[in-house]
Amino acid sequence: MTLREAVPWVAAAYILVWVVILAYVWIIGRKLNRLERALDELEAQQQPGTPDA
Amino acid sequence: MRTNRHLTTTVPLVLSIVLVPLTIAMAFWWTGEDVDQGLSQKIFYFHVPIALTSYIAFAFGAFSAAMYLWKRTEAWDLRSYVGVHSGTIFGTLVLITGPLWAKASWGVWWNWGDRQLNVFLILFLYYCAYFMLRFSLDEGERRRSASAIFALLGVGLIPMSFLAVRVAQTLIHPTVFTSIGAAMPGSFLLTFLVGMAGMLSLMVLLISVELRGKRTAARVLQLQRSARGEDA
Amino acid sequence: MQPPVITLAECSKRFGERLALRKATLMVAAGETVVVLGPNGAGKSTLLRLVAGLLRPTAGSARIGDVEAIAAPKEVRAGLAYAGHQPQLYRGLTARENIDLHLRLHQATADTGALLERVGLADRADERIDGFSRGMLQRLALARATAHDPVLLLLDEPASGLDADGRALLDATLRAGIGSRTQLVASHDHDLAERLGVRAIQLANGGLA
Amino acid sequence: MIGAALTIARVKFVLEIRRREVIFAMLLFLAATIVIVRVALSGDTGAGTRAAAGMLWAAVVFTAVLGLLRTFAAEHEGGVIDALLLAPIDRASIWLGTALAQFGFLTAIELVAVPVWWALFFQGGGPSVGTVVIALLLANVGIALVGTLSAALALGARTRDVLLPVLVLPLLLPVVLGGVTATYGAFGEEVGGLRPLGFLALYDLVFLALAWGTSEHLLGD
Repeated sequence: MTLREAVPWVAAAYILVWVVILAYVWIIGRKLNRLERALDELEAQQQPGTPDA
Repeated sequence: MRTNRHLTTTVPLVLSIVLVPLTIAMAFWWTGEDVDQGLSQKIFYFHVPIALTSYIAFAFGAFSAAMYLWKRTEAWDLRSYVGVHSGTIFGTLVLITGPLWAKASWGVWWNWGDRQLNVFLILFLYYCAYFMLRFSLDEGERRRSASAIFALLGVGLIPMSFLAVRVAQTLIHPTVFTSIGAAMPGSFLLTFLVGMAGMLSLMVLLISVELRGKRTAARVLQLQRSARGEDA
Repeated sequence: MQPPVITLAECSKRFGERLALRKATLMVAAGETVVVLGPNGAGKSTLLRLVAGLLRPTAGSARIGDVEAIAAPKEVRAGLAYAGHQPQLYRGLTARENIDLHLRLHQATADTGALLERVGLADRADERIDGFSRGMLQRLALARATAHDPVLLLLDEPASGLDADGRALLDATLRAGIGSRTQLVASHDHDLAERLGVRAIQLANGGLA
Repeated sequence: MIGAALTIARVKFVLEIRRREVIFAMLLFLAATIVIVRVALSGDTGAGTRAAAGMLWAAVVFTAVLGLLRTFAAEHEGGVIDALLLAPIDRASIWLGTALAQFGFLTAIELVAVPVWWALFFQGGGPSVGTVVIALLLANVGIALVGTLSAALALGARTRDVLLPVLVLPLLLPVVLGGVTATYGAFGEEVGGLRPLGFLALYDLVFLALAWGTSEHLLGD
């Protein structure tokens, strides 16, 4: 395999690394969104009923 | 607060989704073949931007630390912590891509001649100590102040490490290797800049996501405490 | 009327998961003496250290006069004295050297011999204090705290370890301060306030009753 | 400001002269380190000059860290930190006074240890003394400034004795690099003339400024 032919493989390797990073961030982001929505509801419930200290 | 939550995450996300593959495409199909290093030179478009991004992240960490010492709000402490954290992540990437490149180009895992790498070796040890310090102090004011001071010291250490390695350069490895130079042909420079933009948007993305994660954790803690009737 | 010397406004302090002080509100006027009572772990020491400016409040504020205690400038600290559980003395120095060091740091002049005499340590003045008993260290700490004639005196369980005439000495010191300096004393001695004829406040589980 | 720093430094010297344990421990540690490394590399004397320089600086840095572990020991033992924080002095003078004392201890030890190092490695024709001494003095300033700050940062932690070396050694890497290079220069190698010494001086200035600026927040909450 000459250098020229290797180009697509090496490029593919780079893209693969990038996809892995992206997937990681995407999953974290989605989990975060879910958590933040749940928190919004919890805080909404919390506000009106002020806890008795 | 809710509206700009998406902005600070989705904007860098879209940017990096576009820019990073673009850098790969440009690096491999647009820039000419580097005469002596061949394919291994391609990592340059990532290795150097990652290194510069790491410096920027540490600078952001130090700036937030200074702001914490002044404003004393937990938000600035969190930003400083996340800034240093993402700086360390990129620093680790530098310490991975560096040897890869050195092995591919010169057959040696650690190229002492490369000043950039040696500086990162020092910084890596230093900023790992930041987390050691942070986790050995109990949560509270004392930990935030100590972490802030340590992050601020980094501002001194980065230039000093660079100078120290340069001063010691004449002895460790006489052949000086310069990879960065404005004399790069147009296509190289443009690809490098796109790569730089890509890495910066990735950094902003990482910081934004991690900050949101830490804030969510803080809000959960706050809710638990107010449920127990302690709202301080 | 000057502003109250000590002002705690909804002041809380958290150590990790433990809320040591909950929204404490307290005002002590200039020249007034207040005794803080409460079981162990009620937050007495935390309250005193917040007032002294050694701890930064997690919420609310702790002020001396019109400045935040944690950021009190040198001038305010010059008139402040805090004696806590630890003697705050160099064990390698003698009693006299410790007092002289304290006076030098406070740019104050006083007759060290007389100070040591008053707390009954004159005969041990030039001995290194790592041989001192708990009570003797407590007496020396009292001498150190009053050496620079402070306007605000904070004492955290000063009677612990003192013998009979040690406690008499403490009462005399506090009595001498009534009306002339502001004093806040954390104590387990329930009738101290009555003896001195001053206000007492009760701390329980981090909250002011 | 300086008065308070001198007062604190004086206390530390008085304490040290009375107990003398730290100074002797550091001295023995330095000598032992040099001898151990010397024996370990006893084979070739050819590359001796560079190895000798490396040994000296490695021994100096590790001895300094040993000394730094004791920096605030007396204060911590007697609870004196509170008293210093509440005294009407600049918080910076607590750090500066302690750093002054550390500088004194380290220099005192090197006064004894460097001749030992000299005799051990060079029967004659050693490096030019002036450069080595200047390099050591400049390095001692940097080590004292940064070391005292790190000791104060680590003070709040239970694992203080383990944490301190981890905090301070990366900070001292540039000092070692500069110092070793300066010592090579003393052997006559081409190191760009006074650049290493200039670097050490710059290091001291940079960290003096940074440490002084942040020392206000150093010990308290």
